[in-house]
Amino acid sequence: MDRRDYENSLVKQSKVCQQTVEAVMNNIDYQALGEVMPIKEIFDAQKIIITGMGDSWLAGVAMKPVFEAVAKVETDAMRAIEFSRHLSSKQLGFSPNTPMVIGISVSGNPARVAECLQRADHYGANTILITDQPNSPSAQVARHVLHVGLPEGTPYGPGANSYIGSLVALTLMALRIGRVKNTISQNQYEDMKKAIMDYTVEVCAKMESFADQAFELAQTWKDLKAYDFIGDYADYATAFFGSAKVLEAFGGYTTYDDSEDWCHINFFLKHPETIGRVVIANSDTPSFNRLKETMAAIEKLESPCMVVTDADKSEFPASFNVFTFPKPRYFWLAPIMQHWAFDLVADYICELNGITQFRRDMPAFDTEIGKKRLRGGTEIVIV
Amino acid sequence: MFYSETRSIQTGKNTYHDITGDMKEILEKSGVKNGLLVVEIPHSTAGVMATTGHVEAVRQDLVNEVKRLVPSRINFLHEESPDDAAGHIKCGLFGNSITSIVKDGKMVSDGKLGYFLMEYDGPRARKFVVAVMGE
Amino acid sequence: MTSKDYDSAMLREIRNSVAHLNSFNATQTFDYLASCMPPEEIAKYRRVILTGCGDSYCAGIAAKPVFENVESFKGTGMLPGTPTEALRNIEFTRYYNTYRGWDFNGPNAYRTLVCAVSFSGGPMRPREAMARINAVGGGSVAFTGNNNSNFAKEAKWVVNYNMAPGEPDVPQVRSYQASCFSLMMFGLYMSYCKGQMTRAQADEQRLAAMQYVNSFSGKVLADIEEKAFALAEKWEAIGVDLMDFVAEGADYATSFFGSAKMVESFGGLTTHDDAEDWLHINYFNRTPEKVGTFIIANETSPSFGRDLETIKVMVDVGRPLAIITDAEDISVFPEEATVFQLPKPKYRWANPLMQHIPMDYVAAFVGLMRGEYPYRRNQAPHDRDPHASRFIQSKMVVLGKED
Amino acid sequence: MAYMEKTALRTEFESMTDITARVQEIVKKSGIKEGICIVHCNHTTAGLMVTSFWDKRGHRDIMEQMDMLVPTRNDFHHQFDTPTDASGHIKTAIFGTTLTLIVTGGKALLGSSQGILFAEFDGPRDRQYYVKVIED
Repeated sequence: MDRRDYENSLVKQSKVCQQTVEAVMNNIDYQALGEVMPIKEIFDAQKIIITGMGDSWLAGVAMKPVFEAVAKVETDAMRAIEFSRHLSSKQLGFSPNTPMVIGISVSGNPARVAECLQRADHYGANTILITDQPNSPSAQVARHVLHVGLPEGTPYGPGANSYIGSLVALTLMALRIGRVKNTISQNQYEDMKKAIMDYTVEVCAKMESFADQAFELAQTWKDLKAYDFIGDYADYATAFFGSAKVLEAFGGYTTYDDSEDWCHINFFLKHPETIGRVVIANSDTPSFNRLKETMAAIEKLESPCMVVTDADKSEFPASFNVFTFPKPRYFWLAPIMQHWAFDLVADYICELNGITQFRRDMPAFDTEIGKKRLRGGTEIVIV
Repeated sequence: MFYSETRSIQTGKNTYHDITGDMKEILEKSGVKNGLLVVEIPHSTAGVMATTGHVEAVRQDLVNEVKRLVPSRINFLHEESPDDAAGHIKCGLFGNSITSIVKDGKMVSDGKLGYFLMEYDGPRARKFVVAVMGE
Repeated sequence: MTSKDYDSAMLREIRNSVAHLNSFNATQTFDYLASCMPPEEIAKYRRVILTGCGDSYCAGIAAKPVFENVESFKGTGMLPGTPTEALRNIEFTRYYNTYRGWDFNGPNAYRTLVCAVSFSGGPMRPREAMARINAVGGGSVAFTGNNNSNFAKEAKWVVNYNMAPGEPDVPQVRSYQASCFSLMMFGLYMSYCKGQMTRAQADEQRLAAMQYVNSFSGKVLADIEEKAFALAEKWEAIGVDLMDFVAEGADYATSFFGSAKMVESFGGLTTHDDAEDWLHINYFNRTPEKVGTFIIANETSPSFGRDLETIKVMVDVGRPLAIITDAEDISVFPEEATVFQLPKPKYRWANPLMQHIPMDYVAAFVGLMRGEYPYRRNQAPHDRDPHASRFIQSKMVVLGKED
Repeated sequence: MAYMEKTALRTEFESMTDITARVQEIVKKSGIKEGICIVHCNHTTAGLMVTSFWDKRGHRDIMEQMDMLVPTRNDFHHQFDTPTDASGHIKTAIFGTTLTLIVTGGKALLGSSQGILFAEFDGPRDRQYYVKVIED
């Protein structure tokens, strides 16, 4: 079997990952960042809230640490509907231009992001939209728009490079805030920017070997009943993202949790031998030892398990399939690239089982209601 | 005769660095006995100043006074960062280069003045260039 | 077979839930809470963190609106409550960073109150939460049914449930209700100590919550039981093998809790999301006819409008659907769905106290129908960790003050 | 006899709002002919002053001069909020937050070009001030 016969959009995207990051880094230059985040507004923001839907929400979860470590501003990543309907209005506009609300929507179309931005603006918060469509409906209602600048011609399918675009954009914003607030020096700023590219190049150089490993794993994992993802904090984004790709690519069963709660809940799932566990475990994170304890429990259950990590294979049980990524210069860079491991597996499983992405072949999904679910008829409500 | 040399230095935040020794060393290397020595800082947020070489407190006062004159305000038009914008102004006001007269193989200010690379931003990797002309 | 032919420890807990909350209400008075933590102590705190593992984390999500006093500041001129976060236990103990102002030499740290919940007091992580906040000088309150646990001993203050021990090996309903209720009452207590509401308002809100709980007694609960039993039979007949839980805001607590009950009771696969993100992700499940879907769509929730749109899509794609709602007019829901129309509370924060009941019933019935023993006790391979050393023996790591 | 009233206003960033008419209205409402009027603003980044009300550009001059005296630096020790907040505290301390005016003939005594101005050093924000009139 040749894996080149089983390539779908995620594998194809992995091949242009480096060009994507290069394009985004070039597009979001010093000037673009300065226009989106004037100095006064940076100092005004006593808090930052990142919001979006699906992958965009995960982008916020994944990059929260860079805001904490570099920007040093209290930052929350919030689901769009939680922000637009459930967050207390007392948390918005309590001081001028506070919080700085960063909405993310690559297409700019879904109604909920526009609703978030309008609500934030209504209560006196600052609004910035990260998007690839600067003329989209959401962009019309944002105070500032940061154009990601993804290269054209990305194949239709579950998004990975668009996710990376949002992650890189968020990182660059955090670095600008850190530079302006002088939490990092110009040297550090330049080195951190360079580290994004260095890490990308390093991972992309290993992409072929990851593809080999993923293809081999996909052949044994394609008939599993479900996929269970475990990750903590920023790595929870990588875990959740993997689960989303399962659904988008081949519509399988997924579940997800953190390392602690997994021991209390998903440990009890019936027939563990039919459930593939995917653990994101990076050696520098404060819960690495907890993740190892959890993995010991997984080993006892004899579940098939893959580990995405920056540590050596020898750290984990011998039966686990370990994807070792290069260790980035700054720990907060890991989520930008580590999702590729399962993206590739998901893509190969999809093709090996002959499934059409996004259920485009199934009549149940080919309905007016289904097609309009994100935009059509969705009313905007400001509460 | 012309001789020049570039040296590197790692600065801290709003620090100053005595480069008098480096200048003397380069002057000696050049072999020039009578002429001019120029030191230039090829950066826009770091400069050079000459002041008393002996008294630490004087230099600290100088740094404080410069900060007071040009604070890192947040409403500069230049949007890079407040320290960067203030740094450009300090640099413009206090200059990037100093010329010293060389006589009998020595700077005439020898023993009186000290030369200091002033960091207005930092920490950063900086360079300074010393050129000696004469015979 | 009817639902009455079934019996299990979990079913007994559900059937007794109203009586249980009534007796629990009698012990968790404001005077009792004041004896646990004096008013002058609690009034110092400016930020609250609610944390715990599994069900206890859910209890934090459920109680958050009470601490934030979302109900009474509207239209009454009272102040909003204390900014509150419900955090996953591991995220608080290992990742909650100093950028939140903890490095300002104290004030933010010592004005943060951490309420950790663990009924048994056994797991290491809640104890770690107490140790961590103590290390930076903040306040620690343990909510527990076990006064003598190391967890309770680690905390500066303890709210003890004073509950009789339950039966062994039950997917917990009783302790979750107790944790939710205790945290909610503590939230009211904190609000009136800080002058954000009056004592009379706090009493009134407690009374309203208990009225809501009591409106479940008798026939209402019996009807829910019948409906849940019919649903469990229906879903077993069509071979549901994944359950999907959808809710937003504090209702997310209920959906997360409900999903955990399915896992504990019969080891079933579950997943959960909110109504907006569901349309982006879980919508794409390939076998929609086999995914039993619960959505909580309360009329009192600000996202009710979006819930209705999502429900339409769920039915359209062919999901077997159960709706839990406090809406008075259920004609807005499609006929294909099973609708659990529950009593409507005066204050919407009370909903999580009881709205999990239909899910609990389904969990219990499916467990019995499949002959599954809760927690897969004494079965390979789950018996390889019989004493839950995976969370009781876990290593304690206390992150101190960083910069 | 004494009379007090609270007034709310919405300000713009670094702006001056003329509140003379409103203060005179409250004095009139109080029915007090002879006495003292106190205007108090209960904020830490907004102050009160009496100055010429004719030319709004003059107010801009005052604000700019205040900015030169107390630039909004990024290295204030008060790092808790924002630089605008920190400099605002200082400007407010210089300006003061209370004015005492003489009430005579049922009006607050002001010169022909004097006006009462509410100076906002942060904003845009929802602000308020109190006017209390006390009879002799």
